[in-house]
Amino acid sequence: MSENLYEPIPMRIVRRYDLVENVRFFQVRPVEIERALTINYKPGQFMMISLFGVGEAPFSISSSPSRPGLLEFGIRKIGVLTEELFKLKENEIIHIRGPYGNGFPIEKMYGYNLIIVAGGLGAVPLRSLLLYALDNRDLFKKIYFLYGARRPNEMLFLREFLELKEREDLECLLTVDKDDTGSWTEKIGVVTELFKYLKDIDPQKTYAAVCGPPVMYRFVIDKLVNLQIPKHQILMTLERRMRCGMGKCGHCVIGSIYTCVDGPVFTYWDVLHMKDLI
Amino acid sequence: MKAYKLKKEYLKEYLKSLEDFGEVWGPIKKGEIDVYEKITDYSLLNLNALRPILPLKKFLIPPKFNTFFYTKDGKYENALKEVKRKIVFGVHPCEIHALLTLDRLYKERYPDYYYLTHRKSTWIIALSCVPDDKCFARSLNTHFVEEGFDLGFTDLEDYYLVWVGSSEGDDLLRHRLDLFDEKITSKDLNRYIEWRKWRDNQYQLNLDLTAMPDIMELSYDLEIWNEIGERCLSCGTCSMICPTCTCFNIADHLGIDDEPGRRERFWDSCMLKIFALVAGGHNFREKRVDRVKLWYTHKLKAFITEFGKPACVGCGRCIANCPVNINVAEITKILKGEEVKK
Amino acid sequence: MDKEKKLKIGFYEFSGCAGDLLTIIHNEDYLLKVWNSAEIISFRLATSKRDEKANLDIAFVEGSITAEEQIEELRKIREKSRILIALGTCASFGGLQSMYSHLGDFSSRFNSIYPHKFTILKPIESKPLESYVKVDYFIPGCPIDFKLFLFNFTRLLRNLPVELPSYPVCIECKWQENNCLLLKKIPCLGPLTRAGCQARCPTHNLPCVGCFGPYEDLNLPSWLKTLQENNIPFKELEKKIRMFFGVKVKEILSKLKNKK
Amino acid sequence: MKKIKVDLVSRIEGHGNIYIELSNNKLKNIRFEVFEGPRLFETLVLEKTPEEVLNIVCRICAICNVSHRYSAIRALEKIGNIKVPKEITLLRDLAHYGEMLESHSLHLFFLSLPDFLGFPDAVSMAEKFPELVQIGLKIKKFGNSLMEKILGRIMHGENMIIGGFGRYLTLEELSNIKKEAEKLLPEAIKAWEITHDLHYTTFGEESMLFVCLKPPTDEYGFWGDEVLISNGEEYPVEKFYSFIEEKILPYSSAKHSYYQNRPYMVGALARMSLLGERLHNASAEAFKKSYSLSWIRNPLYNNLAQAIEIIFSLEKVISTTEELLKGLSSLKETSLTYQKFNGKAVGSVEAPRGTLFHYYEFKNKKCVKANLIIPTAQNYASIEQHLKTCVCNIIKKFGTKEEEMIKEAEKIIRAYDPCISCSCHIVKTS
Ligand SMILES: Cc1cc2nc3c(=O)[nH]c(=O)nc-3n(C[C@H](O)[C@H](O)[C@H](O)COP(=O)(O)OP(=O)(O)OC[C@H]3O[C@@H](n4cnc5c(N)ncnc54)[C@H](O)[C@@H]3O)c2cc1C
Ligand code: SF4
Ligand code: SF4
Ligand code: SF4
Repeated sequence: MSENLYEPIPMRIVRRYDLVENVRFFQVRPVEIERALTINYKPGQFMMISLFGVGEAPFSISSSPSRPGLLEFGIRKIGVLTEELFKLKENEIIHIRGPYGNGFPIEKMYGYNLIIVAGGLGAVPLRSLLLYALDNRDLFKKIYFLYGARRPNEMLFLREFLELKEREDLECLLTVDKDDTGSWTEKIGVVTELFKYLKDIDPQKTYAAVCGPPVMYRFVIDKLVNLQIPKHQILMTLERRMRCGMGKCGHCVIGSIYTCVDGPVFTYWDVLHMKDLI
Repeated sequence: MKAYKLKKEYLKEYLKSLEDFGEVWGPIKKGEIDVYEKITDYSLLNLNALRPILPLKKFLIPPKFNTFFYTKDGKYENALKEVKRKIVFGVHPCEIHALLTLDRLYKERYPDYYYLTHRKSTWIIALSCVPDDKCFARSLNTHFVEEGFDLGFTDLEDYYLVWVGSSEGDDLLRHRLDLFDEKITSKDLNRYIEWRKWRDNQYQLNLDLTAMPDIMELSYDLEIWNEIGERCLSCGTCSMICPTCTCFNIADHLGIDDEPGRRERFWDSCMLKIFALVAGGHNFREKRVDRVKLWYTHKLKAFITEFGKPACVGCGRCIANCPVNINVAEITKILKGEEVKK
Repeated sequence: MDKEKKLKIGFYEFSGCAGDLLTIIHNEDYLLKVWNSAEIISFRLATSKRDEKANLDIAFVEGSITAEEQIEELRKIREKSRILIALGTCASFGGLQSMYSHLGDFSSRFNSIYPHKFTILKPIESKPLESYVKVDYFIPGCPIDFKLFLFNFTRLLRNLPVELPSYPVCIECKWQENNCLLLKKIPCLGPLTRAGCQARCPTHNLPCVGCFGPYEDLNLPSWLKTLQENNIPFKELEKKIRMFFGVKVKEILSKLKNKK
Repeated sequence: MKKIKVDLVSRIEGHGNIYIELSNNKLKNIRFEVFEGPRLFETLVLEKTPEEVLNIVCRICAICNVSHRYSAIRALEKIGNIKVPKEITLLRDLAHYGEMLESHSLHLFFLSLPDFLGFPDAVSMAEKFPELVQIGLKIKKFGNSLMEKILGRIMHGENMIIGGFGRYLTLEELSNIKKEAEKLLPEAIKAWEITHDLHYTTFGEESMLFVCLKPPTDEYGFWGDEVLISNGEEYPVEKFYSFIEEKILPYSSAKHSYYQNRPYMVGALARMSLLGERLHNASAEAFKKSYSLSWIRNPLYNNLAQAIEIIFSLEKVISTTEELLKGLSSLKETSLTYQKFNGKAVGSVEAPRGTLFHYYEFKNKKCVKANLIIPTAQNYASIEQHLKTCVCNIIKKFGTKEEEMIKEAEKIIRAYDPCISCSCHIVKTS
């Protein structure tokens, strides 16, 4: 590895397709194939993706380290860089550096129940955790995956998640606020309504991971607190502006923490006692 | 630490000889202020300079520099291969404390290549100082240093007591050993002790910064912050001049015609509105007051959590430079409910 | 990139000093590169070759609108251009000549200079381009700074949006290691003005006069207060703000009144 | 009746059309229509402090912003009764030479020479005459760098203020300037040689009246407080300024200026014809070789006069920096405060394209009246006169060949190096 941690490495786009409108899936691998297995990361970590001449921004890793060699991202078109990323075709090159961030405290979660609650784009980082847990299924107790989107055509990885419903060792619950297709076979209602399907959970032996739009957090957390899950076992990932990903540029600072190195995964307890976190 | 003596009349000759190692830099007067500049004419060196407007950080992370180039076909090319060695003379203890803080910030946990590269080639010659009405280093215990310099000069009127702080410092000293006097007598010792006592008493500005983290926390929602927020021009001056402020931003520049493109890094300030804006338009610190609060929280509270000491080193730059008189002294006084002179 | 067709660009000027187009012409080291990297459809100051009919990818327009005939001409340029850019402070905010635009006394000012009938043009109060057509981006400066122009010119060639410094002149002023003039109560417009010039005036010990136009997050009340406390009357300070902030002044001052 | 119109003559500063009316194969009417959206500078400076006046007036024109600033300073220092040391004047002159080099090389190499050599622009000309274009670029760059170093930027640099400068360039910069000028001098001579060998058509020939400022010493130079006229007369600037008569034209936003009912010409050709004998060294040699009696009849020679002034300016840059290297370090940054600022005065310098007059009246440190007389406005009547002669001669020789007419007419207009943005700031008639 280069001694310059800011040096991004070239990656080839292997596959890309639209997950939903304006959110695109990117599967990439290092141009230098030997590098492929040297990229180690944890679910919940992110990478800085560069397009030379356009810029650099943080994106959560959506793939799982249990499936090495390829990195996957789900990217929403929202501004300059992302718009340019959307113009790229398969086989073209992007540059990345990382991984960064604390990621989910996986080791601590071994032997626990998992409640994964995703809203909208939040499914991107949580998919990494979900896939990791499923690939290491015996390390965890019960696993719940609750995912809500506004409409069926706004649900990321829909086919993949529908397939997961077949699994016996996972409770996969999908919901939409409104069904405007008429062909939706899953639940209808906001994501918090899925909580009624959670049965016999020992809150002390449970970790919850939440990621979604800001409005979702409060309601979901209320539910989790009601379930009596300890505040430091409720995990959430936060977003801030970032330039370096390494705790240097200062953009993501909140009080005394750097979202990029101390986060982006925080516990509900952190949020409660630190100002301005959300 | 070994010490030597250097007669004052040899100073310029000695410094000039250090050009054999690299560029010699030091404070030079520019109008009413001082700036660290490369010295070509040693008579211009201002030995009484207190706070060059831009602190040492300008050597370690320049205000604006290229991090890398990329060629037309998308190949990465390092932009910082070599840095000329600089020997910076006239660095005061508070600045060295700031340097030690930066070292922790930039050398630990994801070492910063650019910082390290510059740091390695920046050698420091410390110089003792006599505070003015804006220095409050004693309040922060940053008025003396025991490490962080290569050579340390203490001004004892007709000669300097010279401490050797590192192996590089030793090289510097041995370069012209002929100019130095190795014998330290008891008279020298007494003079040094006396000088220290005298110098400690020269601080006119003394701030009680104990419990500042708690005060920051407790004052968070007080109305008084709003008044400060309204006063702030959001000009970013404080972040530019504070020796421990090192936030930066990044921009890509495309090359024209056959030129390579480049990624540029430049100083940024959390006092600017755009600083915490994220894609989609949400701004975590839209209001001026929130930005001012963050700045002071970061200086007076957050760093203590992180490094066990505040980020402020008492250099007085914010006191000297903020056009609307918002600074650490003012803020601590206001928060502690003390009468503030306008 | 090479395989792609060069973008068609045009440079136009209305009322101004030609300083922005000249800034491009005067950067000898880059002039040919600028020339080579696009297809120049019109640049009257530099070449007699021009094609008035061709559609443009980008039109760079300097100067403000000070005659009715210019409105028509500007609309024509707008119609044929995919992207229209206001180049310089006149085009962006109206420039010096818009300093009285709030007074509504154009005809008496005009008649004091041109007491006769004027047939070649119908003069009107100076206004920036945006008052008449949609402007996609602004590159302010009196004149523009070439580095900032080049940065954005290359971005535009790559179909990226224009990006301006999102900080005031003071930031660049500190990079230049200047002592702040406001400390000496010299009415420097640095904190109110968008950066981009490398703080040229303060670097020469002279107050910024605001030629890059307003900075979006300026704190006018506080700036005024500091100087008024030192016996500089509001009228004098207002005059300085009017100098280059053009039609933006109205908006900026109206916020001040709401505050009071 | 036949009407010929060239909309927006290119490669000149500002907006101007040529309009020709023919009837029975005779010229009936010819106009150079000048129109620039008015900016009303004379009202913009009202109520302003002397410093603010300087901020404003340089923005009249980007090509000759130094001349505007310099003229205004000369007027303002007269009003404020402010004397400056010799070195300040030298430094101002140095910036002014920078502008001459920039403006003349822009005009000569990029706007005018393509006409003579048959190209639409300098970039196309570069394919055939790469060296010539390179020389032009180098001289222009050098002129610009002089202004940037002394004044703070290429144009509208604010550093030249009443009483002196906000900041001075370093001795090192100064000696680099000198070296650079010495390097460029042989190239400037080469460019003059090429300009000298061009074919100057004679269609527009017509006797001319020249006007320029008389330098205070017996040297060639670009400012003074007296005006020289080629009929032998001399006046203080204030007086000449009051003699200038102006005629309003319906088709132009600039006026015709006359002196004793005659059109007159200002600019390099006027200066060379009136002061050329005062030159020394290389510029003197060039002048001797080039000067002929056609100069006083044919405006196309303005190009050649500019080529000689480029040599002169470079020579002056060398000698001025030499002198400044001795005295520069004695200067202190200016921060002038004045108690009183009342009165009126005319300040005048030679802009690249001719004599420039700035008139101001101040009461209680505020400007109450301003009036600017600009070179192109003064040349305007003369331009039209030459256009007329030229077209008539062409008809005589070729008949009504439109192409030929337009080509020659444009050549004449460009030779005058008109600066239309400037010309449209015209005198108040009262
Ligand atoms: C830890 C983390 C993980 C993220 N994961 C994802 C993800 O998986 N999928 C996804 O679509 N988005 C994710 N984002 C958000 C993503 O970084 C922004 O959407 C992206 O920066 C937008 O860039 P842009 O240039 O297209 O937008 P613009 O609006 O054009 O951005 C303007 C400028 O602001 C900067 N900027 C804006 N928002 C941010 C931000 N949040 N962080 C850093 N810089 C910013 C951009 O770099 C750009 O230069 C994540 C953000 C963070 C902090
Ligand atoms: S906060 Fe002020 S006094 Fe403290 S180190 Fe920064 S500039 Fe110096
Ligand atoms: S001198 Fe002007 S630009 Fe510089 S910091 Fe002060 S106010 Fe800002
Ligand atoms: S400092 Fe201000 S007035 Fe001077 S060039 Fe910059 S923006 Fe213009």
